[in-house]
Amino acid sequence: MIDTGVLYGLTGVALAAMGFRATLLEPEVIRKLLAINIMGVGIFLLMIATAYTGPDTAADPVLHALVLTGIVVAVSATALGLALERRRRDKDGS
Amino acid sequence: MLDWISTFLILAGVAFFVSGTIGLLRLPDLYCRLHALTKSDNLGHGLLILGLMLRSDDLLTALKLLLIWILVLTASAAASQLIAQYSGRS
Amino acid sequence: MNTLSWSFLDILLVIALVLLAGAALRARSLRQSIILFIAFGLVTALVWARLRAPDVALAEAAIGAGLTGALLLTALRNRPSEESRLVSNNGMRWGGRWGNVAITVSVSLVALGIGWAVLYGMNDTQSGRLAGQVGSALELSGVSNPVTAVLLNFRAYDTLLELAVLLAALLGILSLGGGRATHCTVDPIATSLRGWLVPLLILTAGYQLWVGAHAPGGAFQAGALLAAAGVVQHLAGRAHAGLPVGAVLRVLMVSGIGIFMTMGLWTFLGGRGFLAYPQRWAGELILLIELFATLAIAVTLILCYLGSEPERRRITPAGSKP
Amino acid sequence: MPDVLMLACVVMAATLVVGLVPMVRSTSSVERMLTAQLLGTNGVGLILLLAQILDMPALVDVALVLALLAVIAVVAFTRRSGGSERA
Amino acid sequence: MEVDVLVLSVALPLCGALIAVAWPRRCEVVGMLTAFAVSVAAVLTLVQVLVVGALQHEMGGWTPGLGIALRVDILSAVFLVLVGLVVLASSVYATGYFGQPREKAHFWPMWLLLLAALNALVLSSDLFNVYVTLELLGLTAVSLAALSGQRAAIDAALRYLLVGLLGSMVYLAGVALLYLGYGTLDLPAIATQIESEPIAWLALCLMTGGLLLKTALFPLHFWLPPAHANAPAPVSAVLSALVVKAGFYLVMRLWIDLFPALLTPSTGLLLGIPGAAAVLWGSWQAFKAERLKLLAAYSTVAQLGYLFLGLALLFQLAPGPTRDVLFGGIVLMALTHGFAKAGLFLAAGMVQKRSGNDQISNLGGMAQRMPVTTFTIALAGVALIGLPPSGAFLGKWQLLSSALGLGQWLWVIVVATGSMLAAAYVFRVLERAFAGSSQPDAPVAIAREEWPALLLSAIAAVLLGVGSGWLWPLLGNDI
Repeated sequence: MIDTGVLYGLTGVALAAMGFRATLLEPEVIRKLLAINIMGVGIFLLMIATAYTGPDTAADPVLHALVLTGIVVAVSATALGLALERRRRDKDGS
Repeated sequence: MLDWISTFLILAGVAFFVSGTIGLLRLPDLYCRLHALTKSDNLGHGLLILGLMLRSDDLLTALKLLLIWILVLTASAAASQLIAQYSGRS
Repeated sequence: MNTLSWSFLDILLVIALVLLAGAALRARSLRQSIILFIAFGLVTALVWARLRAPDVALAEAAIGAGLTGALLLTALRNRPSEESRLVSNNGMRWGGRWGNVAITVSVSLVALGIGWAVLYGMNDTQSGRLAGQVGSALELSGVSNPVTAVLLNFRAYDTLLELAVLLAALLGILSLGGGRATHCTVDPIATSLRGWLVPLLILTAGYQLWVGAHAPGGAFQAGALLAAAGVVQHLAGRAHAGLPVGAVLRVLMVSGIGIFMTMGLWTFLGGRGFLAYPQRWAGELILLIELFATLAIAVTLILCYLGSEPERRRITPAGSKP
Repeated sequence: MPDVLMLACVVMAATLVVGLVPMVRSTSSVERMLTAQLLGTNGVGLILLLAQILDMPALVDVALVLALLAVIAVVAFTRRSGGSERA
Repeated sequence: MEVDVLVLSVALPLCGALIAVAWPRRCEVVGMLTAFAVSVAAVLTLVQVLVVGALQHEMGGWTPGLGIALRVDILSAVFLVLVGLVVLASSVYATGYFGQPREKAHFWPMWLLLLAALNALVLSSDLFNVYVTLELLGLTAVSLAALSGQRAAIDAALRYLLVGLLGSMVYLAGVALLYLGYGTLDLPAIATQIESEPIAWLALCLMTGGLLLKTALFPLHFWLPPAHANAPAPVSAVLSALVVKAGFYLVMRLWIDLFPALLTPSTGLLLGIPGAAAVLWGSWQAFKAERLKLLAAYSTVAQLGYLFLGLALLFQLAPGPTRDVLFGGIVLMALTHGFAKAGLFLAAGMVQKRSGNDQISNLGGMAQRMPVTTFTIALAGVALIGLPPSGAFLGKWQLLSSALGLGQWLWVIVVATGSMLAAAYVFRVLERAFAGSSQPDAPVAIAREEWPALLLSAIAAVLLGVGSGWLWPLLGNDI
């Protein structure tokens, strides 16, 4: 049947495309941040699919370390984005 | 012999999960669904974990599985109670 | 029979991922998209586990699903019903109807191109790529878990900068001010849960930190679990979420990078090169760095969740003890 | 015989996907949290099965973390958005 | 014992930032000392590179494929010195700019992290490490841009963050593709393996697209003017002079070192046409701007257009002396714009602080009240237009001569109109400044704020033009 790495790689690309499109088109700020996170997961999925080398052999640890770094960077960016959005709403008195 | 028991437990657990999901889909009222969800949570998960504990090779993993089960039990109990209380008010 | 069922499982997981992502982006209300996003984080952790990436699954579960969910739900809490739009005259609205179609078409074309390149690149697999080098140099690294070896020895400079990114985000949030750490009234269930959940979280965090040397785990997962303990403290009414106040808090914030820098400068001035641990002590040094990194990450993530530094300790009104 | 575990895995994944439908379609946020709770437990079960099939004990830790966070998410949800007080 | 100074350019600002966070009462002193030490380290690195040639430091002692290597050649050493000097001058300015201790305690740690990010980005030669430095740069720049707290600044910072994240995610996708294709992350290692195949093409497009989003090249520039105009003066100086240029530096580094095999003369046009459009559109918007800071921000968009236009010409020239000279011209223009724009923004900050707002219409009498600031703006204007003594003149001269050499008249027209528009908006400001004002009061001067801006503009207008003879031969052997 279809090769695992390719299937997940293509899903990753699809998720990244969905996230990218939604970031541009969504007017609401928190949804934009969700879309950026989904795009990040898509790219990480592409990386982990590359790292997957078969059901029994160990996967490529370098890519796992990169994705781990990427997850931490993504959460810190999201936290800053949410804080900016909260501050923005406090400013216009709502 | 042990394998047969664990296989049976796992299949029973999965069966409860399936029934829980079907219940969630079809039952009309929130409280019925709440019942279906907690049933599938507690029993299905418990059986599944028991089956896996029989298959696990070392004691630490088995104890971890037990801990996970207890966590899931409290999670679903607290969740159902909170949700019921929350939905009761809104 | 086995490969068929694997493919079946993969297809189901992929459907779940794409369905949840699409639903989260197109959901009507904001609360619905946040809950769908948390479920998306859960399924992502599942996919990482399936693709034999336990470290990443742990991090995704602890940070992706857990903390990001808590951050989003907090953002949801203190907002009135209407949604704040970032629409300005020349801003992100790309010309209404036709703009949408144009962007969707162009993005999907690029995606098709990348997909084809992935297909093209995936089958000439230089299997393992850098994995071979990591494998051969593993015993020099002082730890036996390859991912921790890469994170804290081979590419330690990356992790140092990543901790700096976390600190930068925290400084940005603190400089924005505003969001005082609100004090919640006591709720019996949350308080009873706090009683045993916080110790369990702290215990699991310690276990993750220790096991990181020889099995999947490590500073980031442990730090996120500790932060989750802080979030539970705050939910159960502790305005300080178990954090120290003032100078101690600031030192804790920078402790992670501080230890990394002292280690790096010490080896650098010793002529060995920045962050080149002496081979005999590599394991112990890595554990020391991970310990402080866990504390720093936990403090940073809790402060990001709170939105601002808790003020000086004072006896809060009746109900909850500080 | 690993194929029993595989069968269980596939069925659990199927229930996961089927469980998504009410979640996406449903209106009230309470019901969505309910379905999320079911998905959480389903996911934890699936990871435990994977741990046994792939013979990776580390995945049990993942399940443990997920179970822990399921509790926090639910408490966060009910306390945070319209819980007992307007925080 | 031979100590690699280049590691200090990253280690010092990080340590400074940590101390500034842990010791907020003394953060200003720590900040100033660190900024000074970093600029000394940058100059030492430049000297070391001039003496020894390109340097490399393997982090952790591992070979670059497995570990990460910091590399510095003449190009990055020159950028290091630009970063060091501009940040030092802006730091001196910032000591007078920020009043209350609370504002200082928030400003200085982030300021030093920004400096560390800039140095780390210039020195890094590992593709994923560049991604992490890009994120660190983006987050610190956003936090600093939102420091003033007004609604406009926070809106601009939020849009800047979203665009920055989008840019670095697209860049990361390119890096993932390269790793999929070539199995390593080290820049020189990949450069040897790359040949013209679909995966390399797509990686090039994605990485360049992400970087152009962060560098605000013409179609993707909408987020830059509000972000730079609403940030505090020292921050907007560094944003315009350095942070935006870091993206250009990376595009130059990728297109010259990593993807030379893929570049046909026509691909250069992909950068040239948006560059030309940026020059025209940016200069026109700057001419129409009513606020001094907005004028400076739009002029940044225009000046970046010149740099990308230069790159487009560069790739059409066969390797040889003419190409080396053009490369030197582009680097010189980048440096001159860095110093001049920093000086202009600092001067604009002083104008805003003195008269409450920086509306160009009521700059009346500034020449009498603030003579040094007006002189600074004039000098910066000289460098922005590209009049003879400034480095930009030499750069634009090379641009025009190579365009004429290639017989492509379009670029000549674009550069000419761009320079005329630049002259127009600079003289418009100066004309308002020298016009009489209703209440001529006593001259207002604070040395600590005025001298750094003046020195920066003077370097751009005079030093880089006259004293850049030593630069060109060294840049030549780089490409």
